[in-house]
Amino acid sequence: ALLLAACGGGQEESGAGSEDKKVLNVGTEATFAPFEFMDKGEVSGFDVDLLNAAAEEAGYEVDIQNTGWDAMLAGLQSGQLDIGMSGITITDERKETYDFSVPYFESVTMIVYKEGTNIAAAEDLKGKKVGVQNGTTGQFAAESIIGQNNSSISKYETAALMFQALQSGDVEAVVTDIAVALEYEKSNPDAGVKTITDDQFAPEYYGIAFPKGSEYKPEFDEALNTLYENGTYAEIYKKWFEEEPDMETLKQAAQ
Amino acid sequence: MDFRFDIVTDYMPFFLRGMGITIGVSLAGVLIGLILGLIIALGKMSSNKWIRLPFNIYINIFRGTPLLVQLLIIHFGIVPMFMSPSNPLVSLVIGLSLNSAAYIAEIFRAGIQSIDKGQMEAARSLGMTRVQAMKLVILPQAVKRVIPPLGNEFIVLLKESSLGSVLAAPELMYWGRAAAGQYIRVWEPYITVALIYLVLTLSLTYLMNYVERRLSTDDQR
Amino acid sequence: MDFRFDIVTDYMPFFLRGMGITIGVSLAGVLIGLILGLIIALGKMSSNKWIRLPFNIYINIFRGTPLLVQLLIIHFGIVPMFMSPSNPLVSLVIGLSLNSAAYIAEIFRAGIQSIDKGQMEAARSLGMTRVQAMKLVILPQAVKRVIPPLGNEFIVLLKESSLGSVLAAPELMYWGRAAAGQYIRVWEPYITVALIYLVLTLSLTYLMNYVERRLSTDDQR
Amino acid sequence: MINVKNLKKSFGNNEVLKDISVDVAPQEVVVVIGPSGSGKSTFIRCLNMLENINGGHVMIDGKDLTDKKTNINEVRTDVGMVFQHFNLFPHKTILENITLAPINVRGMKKAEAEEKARVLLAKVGLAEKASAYPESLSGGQKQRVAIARALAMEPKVMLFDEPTSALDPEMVGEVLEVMKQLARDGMTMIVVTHEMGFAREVGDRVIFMDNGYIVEQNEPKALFDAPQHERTKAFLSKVL
Amino acid sequence: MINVKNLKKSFGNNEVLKDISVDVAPQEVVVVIGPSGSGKSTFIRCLNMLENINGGHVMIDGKDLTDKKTNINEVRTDVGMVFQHFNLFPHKTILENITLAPINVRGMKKAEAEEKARVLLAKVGLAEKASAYPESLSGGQKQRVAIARALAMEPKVMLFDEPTSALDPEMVGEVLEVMKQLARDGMTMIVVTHEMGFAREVGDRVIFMDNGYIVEQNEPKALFDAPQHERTKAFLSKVL
Ligand SMILES: Nc1ncnc2c1ncn2[C@@H]1O[C@H](COP(=O)(O)OP(=O)(O)OP(=O)(O)O)[C@@H](O)[C@H]1O
Ligand SMILES: Nc1ncnc2c1ncn2[C@@H]1O[C@H](COP(=O)(O)OP(=O)(O)OP(=O)(O)O)[C@@H](O)[C@H]1O
Ligand SMILES: [Mg+2]
Ligand SMILES: [Mg+2]
Repeated sequence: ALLLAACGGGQEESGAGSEDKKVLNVGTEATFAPFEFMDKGEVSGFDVDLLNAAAEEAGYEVDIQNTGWDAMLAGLQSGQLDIGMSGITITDERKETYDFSVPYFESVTMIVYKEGTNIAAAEDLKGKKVGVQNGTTGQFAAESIIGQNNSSISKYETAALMFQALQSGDVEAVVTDIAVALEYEKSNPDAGVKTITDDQFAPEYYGIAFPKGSEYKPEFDEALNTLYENGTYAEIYKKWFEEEPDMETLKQAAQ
Repeated sequence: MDFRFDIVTDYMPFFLRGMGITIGVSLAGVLIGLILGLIIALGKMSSNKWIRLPFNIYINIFRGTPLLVQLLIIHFGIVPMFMSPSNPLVSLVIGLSLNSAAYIAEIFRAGIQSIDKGQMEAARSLGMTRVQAMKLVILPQAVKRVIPPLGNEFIVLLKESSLGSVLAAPELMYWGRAAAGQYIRVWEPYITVALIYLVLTLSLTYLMNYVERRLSTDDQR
Repeated sequence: MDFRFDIVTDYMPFFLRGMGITIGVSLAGVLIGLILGLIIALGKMSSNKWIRLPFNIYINIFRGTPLLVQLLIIHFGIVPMFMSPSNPLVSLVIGLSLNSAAYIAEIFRAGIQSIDKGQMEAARSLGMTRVQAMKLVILPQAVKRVIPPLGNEFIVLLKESSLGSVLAAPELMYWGRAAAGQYIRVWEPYITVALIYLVLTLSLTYLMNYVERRLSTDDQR
Repeated sequence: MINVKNLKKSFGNNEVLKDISVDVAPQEVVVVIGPSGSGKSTFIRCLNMLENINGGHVMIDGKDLTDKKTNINEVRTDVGMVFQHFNLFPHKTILENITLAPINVRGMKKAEAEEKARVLLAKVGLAEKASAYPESLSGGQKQRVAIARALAMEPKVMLFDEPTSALDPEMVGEVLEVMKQLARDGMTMIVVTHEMGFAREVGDRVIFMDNGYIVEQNEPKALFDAPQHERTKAFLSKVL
Repeated sequence: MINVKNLKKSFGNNEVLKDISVDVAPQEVVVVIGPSGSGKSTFIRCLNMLENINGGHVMIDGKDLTDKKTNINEVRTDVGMVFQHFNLFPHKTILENITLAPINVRGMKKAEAEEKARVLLAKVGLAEKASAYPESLSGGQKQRVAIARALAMEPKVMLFDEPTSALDPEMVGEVLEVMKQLARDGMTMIVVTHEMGFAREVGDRVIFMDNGYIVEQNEPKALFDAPQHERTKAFLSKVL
């Protein structure tokens, strides 16, 4: 009885053989379809399925909450959250504060613009008003072309607002992840938008964020690699993006 | 522009649940704020400068910064010291209470000071102590005068509780944002949410006007 | 928890620029709100029920819904009809103006109605028209009484302009969020931003108290 | 000068003036007395259209106030009014208080208005207060300014509603003195007051009102010394 | 009963009471008169410690108010005070107005307090108003309730600060009547008033104050008919 009480109190790490899996608290901002979004009150999306699979592999349960972006970050810093997973781009600046898992998604940057706008390549973004989602790969890609904190870049809190700004003519183009762009195009066929990609955008990767020095990082790295090998990753990928993943590039980046 | 009513119907159960939480946290905020506010008001009216000081600082900080920042600091800095895992609803109620307490304190102070000085003098001249005079004569009269601005503060809180969506407290605005995120559409969720807020605040305003009228006819007894 | 001052220093130029914009849009909002508010107040005090109606509706809508929703609707729905490309600063100023106009109207109404009825009667009995009496006698006196609540409204606007960050209007909170997004850290940007807001609102409060004291000694001329 | 015929006035269901008829000749001084709530203020305010009249007619200098075609602002310039609580404009100096209406209503030149205002101020004994603000004046001084302000419009009639009731007793005399001088100068006046000494000294006629009616009217001496009606007697026994 | 010695009182730099000494014997009725601002109210408020005293001594029934050890709330129960503006408690019925202090300060039983209150109400002629609220009373009735309220604490001294100045003239009489009865019953009273008739009829002594000093005091008849000081003469010539 004493031993049970100690386990229940969460004082000890749960061993590999324990029936009760330890529950990890996960924060996300669920406005980044198809990676994470609210589906009638439930957080769902690619990230959610992948994280559930990885947690299973590593022997944990996860409690995913739609905390919002700021709250997720603060939660990680204060140690209230164990994991942040919200299509978070891995950058050197961020590595100073957080640990990241191996990359789990290669983000191809895409430009979305209204029909009739004169954009053929990334360079054409210069001199145009550009919308991005604050703190995403799209922002970093656009800033690499136009310049950091350039006043022609507008940073929106959510993808929904960013696309609304494009619709209302607030900005002439938005720069975002290909998956997000295609999802928007698909669910708003009459929006009258065009998309292009450009190799000039350097590849960016998403990673799972942990508090600095987190003990879970190596376990999840291992779990992710297992999922890459055993085909589970490809399965989840196909479910959400309806195509085969480029496993070679991802594995390379994961080294 | 087409308006997709299916989005509204899909999310209506969540909007209604969120509305309940919005009302609940605002009510809790105003009630706790009432108690804290009374204490702060009495503290701020102390004749001793050093007793007044902390109350003044409190009021200035909570009235001088955006509620959003207060909520973030409370939820991620202060609540985790006492509670693990911290609950965004608890943090939201604490934030709204502490914030409204600063405003309610000023409402109380104005209410108490609006009571004619002669009332305190009459009470004291009958031999009542300061505390007795406050309790038996001043506060019962002040209560009537503070009810309208308190109703107002409740309405303010109702609207400001929408910032709870940033902490992911599942109130009305949270579900509005969730719906907006799911369909990447702004109009349907936000207009619906706006209408619900409007219904809430207008019903409250009419209730308040009714209470105010009742109070003022009571005065003419 | 470590506090990375380098983030604060890196972003300080942006914070300062944002602060300038915050002050600018709030000032513009309160000034335009002043003009609209006066018109709405006079309209709401009309003796004709049908003239009062639209002003009452206006006030109820703008006071009854969260400013956030108003801003979203104005920026994405209304401004694009008149302006292409639309500019979030313009929308922010419009939103703050329309919103504050509703509050300022009530401030004006209270100010005008607080002037002793005898003033209007004295003016009328000297042969002044209603308009002359308003212009020469009532409004000059009301102005003094509305200055303190107007100062208050300016402070409220200063804090509420932080919602402009949602429209990507580059005010103070926008840069706080930008810094938070870049380093994905919450504390440094938000505490800095909170302190700047506090300095702004406190300086304004002291300025207001000074003006109020000046006005009340003026009264004792 | 003033002809009131069957004047009626109600506030909601409360009939305050039930049937008032009275004529006032030029240069006459009429004092109105009566218990609180009897309708004295309402009566005098009707003469200036500060209250809407519900029935009957009020003619001032031949103009019918109840006629829609009458320009009420013009009539009001002929009727000066002095209130119990002075109602000076606190944001204006004494001089500006007096010149405001002549300049803005009569379109008088500022210099001319000021010159006239100074004459009036001298007349009420306050020449040296021209640039002071109302706040700094005693009650008696305020009321004298209020009289000067009304006179600046050169009215043909002056109405006074308890002009001394809000004053400390020592200041009552100075205001009554100004009013007496005005009466001697031949101004037509209607005065609601509790100052029986004033009524006796300068009143040509005293009207006793009660409950919305004129109960009795007579020369002051006759009314005070030999009231005819019970209610008049009861009232006078209390206040004399 | 009351002994005031070298009483001094200032508001900031404004010396309002400069040097007041006066003794009041049990059952004596003292009337205080003087121009506005002379310090009459301040003087009477000092006797009840509604103002902090800056110098001198005030003894009430042998207790020194300026002594830190004196329980001021206890002294106040011995000193009833009636204000110009009544200061009834608007949220309480007339009966509750009267019983509030006896129940809460004296710890009297509710039934007993109410019984006593009814006796007092009958005494001031308002027995039927027990369950009314102050709002529904006339000024004169309010002031009579205020007197009953003060009497309910069974004070040894009653202080009145212009108890009839805020009243319509017809109501002055009813309040003075109650005060006269009180005087006849042997209550020690200090009354600030402008009612010279009252002073003449029931005052044992009249004190004339000016500018923070007691200028002159005497029996009413002597003071009114043959004032000694210039300032007394000037004042009386205005108000009599
Ligand atoms: N604006 C108003 N609205 C409603 N009732 C009013 C208004 N003005 C006066 N009355 C009522 O009309 C009646 C007569 O009031 P009025 O002021 O004319 O009396 P009064 O003779 O001047 O009394 P007092 O001596 O107290 O001044 C009172 O019953 C009063 O309550
Ligand atoms: N609370 C106060 N603060 C500052 N000054 C005061 C205060 N109360 C009274 N005074 C001043 O003290 C002086 C005397 O006032 P007090 O009220 O005692 O005169 P009074 O003789 O009662 O006059 P009145 O007949 O007008 O009532 C006045 O100059 C007044 O301005
Ligand atoms: Mg009247
Ligand atoms: Mg006094």
